[in-house]
Amino acid sequence: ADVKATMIIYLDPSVQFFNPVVKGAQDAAAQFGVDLDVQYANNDPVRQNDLIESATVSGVDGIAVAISSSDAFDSSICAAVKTGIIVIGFNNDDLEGGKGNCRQAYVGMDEFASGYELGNRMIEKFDLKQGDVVFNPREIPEASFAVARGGGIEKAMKEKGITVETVRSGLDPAEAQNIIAQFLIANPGVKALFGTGSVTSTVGAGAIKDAGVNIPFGGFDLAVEIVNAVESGAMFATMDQQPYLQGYYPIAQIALAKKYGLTPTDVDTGQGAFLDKSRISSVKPLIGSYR
Amino acid sequence: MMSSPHLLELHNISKSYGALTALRDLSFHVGHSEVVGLLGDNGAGKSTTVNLISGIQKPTTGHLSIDGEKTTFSCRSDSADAGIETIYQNTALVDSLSITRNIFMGRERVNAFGFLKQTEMREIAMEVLEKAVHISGIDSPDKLVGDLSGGQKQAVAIARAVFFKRRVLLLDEPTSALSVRETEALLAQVLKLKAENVSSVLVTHNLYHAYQVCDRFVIMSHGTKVFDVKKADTTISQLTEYVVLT
Amino acid sequence: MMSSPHLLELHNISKSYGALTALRDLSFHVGHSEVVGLLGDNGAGKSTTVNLISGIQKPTTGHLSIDGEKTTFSCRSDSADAGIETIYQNTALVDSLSITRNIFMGRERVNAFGFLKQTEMREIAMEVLEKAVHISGIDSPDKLVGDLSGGQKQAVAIARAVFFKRRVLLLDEPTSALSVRETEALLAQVLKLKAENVSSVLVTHNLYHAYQVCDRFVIMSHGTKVFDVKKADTTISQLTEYVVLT
Amino acid sequence: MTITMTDSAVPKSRTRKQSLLKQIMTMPAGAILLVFITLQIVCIVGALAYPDDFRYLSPQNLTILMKAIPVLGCLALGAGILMIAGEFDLSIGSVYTFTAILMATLIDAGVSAFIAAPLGILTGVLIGLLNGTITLRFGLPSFIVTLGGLLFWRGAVLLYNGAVQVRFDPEPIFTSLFAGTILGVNAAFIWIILFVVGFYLLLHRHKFGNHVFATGGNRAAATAIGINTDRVKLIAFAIAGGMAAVAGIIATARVGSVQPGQGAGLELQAIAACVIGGLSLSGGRGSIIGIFLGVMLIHTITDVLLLLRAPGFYLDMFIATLIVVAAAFNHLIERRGAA
Amino acid sequence: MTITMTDSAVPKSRTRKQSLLKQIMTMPAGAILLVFITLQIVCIVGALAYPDDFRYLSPQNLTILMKAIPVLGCLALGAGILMIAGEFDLSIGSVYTFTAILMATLIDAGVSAFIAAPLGILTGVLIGLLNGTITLRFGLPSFIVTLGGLLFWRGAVLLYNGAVQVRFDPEPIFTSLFAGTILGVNAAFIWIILFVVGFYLLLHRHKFGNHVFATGGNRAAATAIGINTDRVKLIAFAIAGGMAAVAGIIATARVGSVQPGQGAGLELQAIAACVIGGLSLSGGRGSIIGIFLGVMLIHTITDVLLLLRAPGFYLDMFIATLIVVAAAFNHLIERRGAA
Ligand SMILES: Nc1ncnc2c1ncn2[C@@H]1O[C@H](COP(=O)(O)OP(=O)(O)OP(=O)(O)O)[C@@H](O)[C@H]1O
Ligand SMILES: Nc1ncnc2c1ncn2[C@@H]1O[C@H](COP(=O)(O)OP(=O)(O)OP(=O)(O)O)[C@@H](O)[C@H]1O
Ligand SMILES: [Mg+2]
Ligand SMILES: [Mg+2]
Repeated sequence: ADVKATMIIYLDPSVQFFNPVVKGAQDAAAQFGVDLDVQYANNDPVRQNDLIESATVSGVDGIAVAISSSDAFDSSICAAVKTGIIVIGFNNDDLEGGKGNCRQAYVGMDEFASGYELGNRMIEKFDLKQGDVVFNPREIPEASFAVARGGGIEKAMKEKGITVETVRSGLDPAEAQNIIAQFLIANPGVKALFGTGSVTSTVGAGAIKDAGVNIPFGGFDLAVEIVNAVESGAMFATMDQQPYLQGYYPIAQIALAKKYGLTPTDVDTGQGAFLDKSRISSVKPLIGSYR
Repeated sequence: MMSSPHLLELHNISKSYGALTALRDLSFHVGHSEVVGLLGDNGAGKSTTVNLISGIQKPTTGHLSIDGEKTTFSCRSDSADAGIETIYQNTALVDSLSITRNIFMGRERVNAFGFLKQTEMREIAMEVLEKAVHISGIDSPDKLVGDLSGGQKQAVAIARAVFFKRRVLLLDEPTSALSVRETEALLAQVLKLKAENVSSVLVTHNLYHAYQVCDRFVIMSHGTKVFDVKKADTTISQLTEYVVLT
Repeated sequence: MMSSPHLLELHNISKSYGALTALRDLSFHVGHSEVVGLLGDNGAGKSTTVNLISGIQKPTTGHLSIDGEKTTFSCRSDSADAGIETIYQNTALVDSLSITRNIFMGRERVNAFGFLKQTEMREIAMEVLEKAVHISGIDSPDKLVGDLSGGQKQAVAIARAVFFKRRVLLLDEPTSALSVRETEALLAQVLKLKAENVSSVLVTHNLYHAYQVCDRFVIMSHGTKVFDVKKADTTISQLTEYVVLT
Repeated sequence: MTITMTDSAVPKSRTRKQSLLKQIMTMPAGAILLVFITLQIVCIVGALAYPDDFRYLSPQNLTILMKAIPVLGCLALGAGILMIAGEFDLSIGSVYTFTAILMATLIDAGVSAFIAAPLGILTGVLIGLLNGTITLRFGLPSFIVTLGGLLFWRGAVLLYNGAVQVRFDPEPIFTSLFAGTILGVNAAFIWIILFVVGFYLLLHRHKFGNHVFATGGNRAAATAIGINTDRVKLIAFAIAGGMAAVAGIIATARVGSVQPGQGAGLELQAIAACVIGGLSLSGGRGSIIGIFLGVMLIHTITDVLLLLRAPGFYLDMFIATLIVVAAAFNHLIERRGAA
Repeated sequence: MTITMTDSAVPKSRTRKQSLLKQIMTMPAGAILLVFITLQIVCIVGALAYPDDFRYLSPQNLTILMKAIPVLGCLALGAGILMIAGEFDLSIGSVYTFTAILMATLIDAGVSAFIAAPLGILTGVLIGLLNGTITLRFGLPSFIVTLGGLLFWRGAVLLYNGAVQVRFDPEPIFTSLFAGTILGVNAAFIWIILFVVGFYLLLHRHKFGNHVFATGGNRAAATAIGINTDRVKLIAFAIAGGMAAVAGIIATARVGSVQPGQGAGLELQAIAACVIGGLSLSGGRGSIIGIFLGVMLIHTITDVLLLLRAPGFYLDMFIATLIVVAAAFNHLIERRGAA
């Protein structure tokens, strides 16, 4: 291969969301003849810096990196760009966009917006009113995806005078299901449940059943369990952001830039994110590959 | 060797710890119904010898034989199978367990499914503690060994070895923490066992005690044997001289 | 009390461990330049008494006095300040440290910034080991205590206490693991210290040793004092009788 | 003549009779039992006084508690035996996930759950044996070996199945056996009770348990007396691994799917439950009842905080504080017992 | 007459002279030093043979290594001293984040970095003292107290600042003092070298260090001889907390911002580095050089794998395996030294 590229993911390898991202990147690598390696920062900004600098040292032509902090990676990315490496951001961007960071382009969507959209759709569909309480458990409250999605939900609710309660559920499904169910027992007035990541979105329906209540439930991400829940009506809808594209475009752009000098450009992958019962069955066969 | 072989023999045993040679070319034997006194200065290698015979340390070179047959002990169970029972210098007790459990540690009385016969063990423990050494102050076999006084701990170690004795009893400074009365009781035990055809190796710094019960003396110095003599052929002052001067 | 007060006195001391009363209403004293033998059966409470005087255990009731002044020791440093030095029955050594570091543990020789004067301590350690007890086999003060034989360990504990002795030396079965020669050396030390005006309390089960060096005997049984007698007023057989029969 | 002959009529017995309470306090796990009972009484009184605000006694809540306890319970029992034997296992969280994924994918591929589940447990046992063998063969600290195991088996999950959550879809009878309701009681809870009884017998009434305590309490002494301490530790490692797999089965049967990232941090929770229950980190001390009470205490505290609507964002903070407070309380009781 | 008089001319010395290699092997940290040197030689030879594919010796790579080592190094030094004193601190990862956030927000509010940084360290010290006080006052296992601390301070981060990342923007001189380059060497690396030297003197040459080893090696004996073991442990707790804060400063100066979720799992990495470097988990054994070599070994292994572009999906798995292999190798060397 005449192009070498490194993809750096901020979270750890067990996060299901990145499966289609990596597949997209690999597909692009195969099509454009790129020698690709994928690294994971395990939620640690110091480690992500090490990874960016290591990639720079090992002499790759391009780096695709999740810019999960507006400040933490500015200098190492700039240093990489200075040595002639093409750097494309994906999944998360600097809050100031291209002004705050040397990356040449960003491929991804706005998670805050998808949380906001889900919130508003739930309000509309289930008639949530001023003074109601909804519940939004988060597996890792301080993780950037949780802050963005949860923040979107909170914004939507706040506009209608609805309160959002939240709790740390952890990544263990059995534990998360216990905690959600216990919360629902303690708070029988809760009017709706929102998942945040794939764990809370997977176990939410079970927790509602355990608590013996009957409330609507919406969440994020795609997994067989979640799709089944949407199909069966136990879940209202789930939000998707076409992660495949977030892997495909950065690598493709690196290859095109390196080979033909084409300038990288921003790509918004956030169209068609909302998946309810009416759309879910078309998505189902593609889970784990393209979705 | 035309007579019947000795019960236990050590052949040219050496043992090193890193740079230090703890034992060098050590050979001696223990006969049937014989009490051997193993004497020597501090650090002479007596405990190392006892540990080798017990199988919890391995010689660097040399070997043992039992009834004339060459053997090597690779762990304590091997020596137990050969009929050897030991009272270690450091007592080898588990502080966090009760007296009963310490006595039967590794050799529990169990039913067909491996469950403990607790009442039976409890009773035996109390009995053997009273019989082997007349220890005072232990009113319950359920006391934790960690809560016992120095002498009481040693008494538990003695009781265990005496109860399970079969052919050879190794006693590594068994009376160091015992009071007068308990010491007398123990020495009497050693003689009684000899009458029951159990041989003993007694390590002690008290030459009077050794002289009182031993049939033969092996004196060690700096890891080697310097003297090996029958009681009939020596006196306590000669022994003292050898122990002190070599 | 019109004469000068005793160096050390115990007043009506009791000590319980949970349900067990280890000491009950114990009183005795140690005079200036006096060697007191503290005798008694196993579990009588001798070590508990020594630990109380050393400040590492606290009495349930009763108190001590030093030079006639009532004091309570709440930790070992208090008793050290009062001039008390102890050889514990369990030696109180740290196996993972070298001999030198054990000897100077807590009382290191340091420069103005608290840094260790290692060469100085090393030299003193070797010297004091050779002088206090003529221990053999220790060729370097850098050896780890965990690698020593039973008697060698005890020698290190003795060397430490003898080196730091000031007014009272408590010896809890100090010779239990020592060989003949080292035992003699230690007993000679006790007498030498007495000449230098250091009093001692010697706990031992060897009545001959006790009789050899002590000026007075305190015999304990089941946590109380049963006998308190000057050497001039008793014989070794009377002592034996008291120790064995009470 | 200064001979003083004091009280020659020494009473033979030096032991006083102690009150029942003091006796309980000094029993192993006695103090933690008192803490637990106190907590329960407070909760029950509170629930009876304010049935609407504090739904501790509502059937749903009791059911959730019964469902919540078994997973951590199984992990803690296995980890606890190993800790009493003097070793750690930090890999149980990863093993829990790995065996669960293995089992779920086997069932997905058409294998019966009644074959897949034993295979999962067997895998757990084998991993435990591997941990034990490396630890003992090379004389390494089990901390480092099983920390390696933690990372290794987490990686193995990804290698085996990628970062994909797996649906768990066994025969219904299997699900009801592990997550159903038997005689009104949650099946998983019945399992954990059976395990507690079984481990109690094994550890406190069986020869093997005696060897475990001896090995953990003083390994050199146990070896010197003829116990094969390596074998004892190896079996304890195997039990820890096997119980991690059992925890995986119970959790998976409950939730119906396995997440590749689950199980992280469970090893510390399990060790914490053991330590709260009175186990010593250096081995040789502890009791099965203590472990189980430790697990129940952690879950009760979490449950009560949720029922009281403690601010969820900081829930862990409250749990942490209460656990430390409970441990301190436990210690104070114990000390009163010993005095 | 059976008197046998065997060789009365016993040689006075029973010790043989050992080869230099064997002497190094039996030194504390000697074995790990050999492992480390071997690894370095392999890497250097590889780098010289394939300078383009394996850029181990490129100045940039050496700079990365120098930047990567100090954070874990500071955490491990603090945790290591505490472990030698016989206690654990699992909360250092959370303290590292908490103090960093505290410092960053103070600077954000206009406080000088030269005041905010000492305040951060002071906070770390105070948290360490709190851990120590609870542990010692109630006689609790530090494992449980600091596990509580882990959760508590993680919660405190959220309570103090929410789940929001904070920009770190101190005076430039501050940044260059902790993340700049001094005489061609990375400033953070100079700091860690200074700390290693300082801790070496403190632990191996100072009175306090002797007390730490005594306390951890046999607490009862240390107490019986008059060492105030509670005070020693308390100071060690304070050092662990303070060094966690220092690690926070170095990391933050390097990265320029603080994430509320960072630091999770660092406590285990720090303990692992210590154990690899020869510390005993039960206290009383270890050396500063060993700790530092343990940290360097972990980072060298990670670095080499990254340079070889090992698949990141399984990177942790490789690291884990290599660490266990290194530990096993280490042990084999040590055993050869003792034989
Ligand atoms: N920590 C403890 N907990 C409970 N009981 C104890 C404890 N320490 C000692 N005892 C008990 O107190 C009594 C006195 O013990 P002590 O050690 O003082 O005896 P001693 O006279 O020194 O005996 P020895 O000659 O055997 O050393 C013994 O019955 C012992 O079982
Ligand atoms: N584990 C060990 N490592 C290194 N050296 C050791 C070890 N164990 C014993 N030694 C050394 O071996 C020599 C013999 O020790 P041993 O314990 O056999 O002596 P001993 O004759 O029993 O002495 P004592 O009468 O004091 O008990 C001593 O010099 C001791 O320092
Ligand atoms: Mg010996
Ligand atoms: Mg005593």
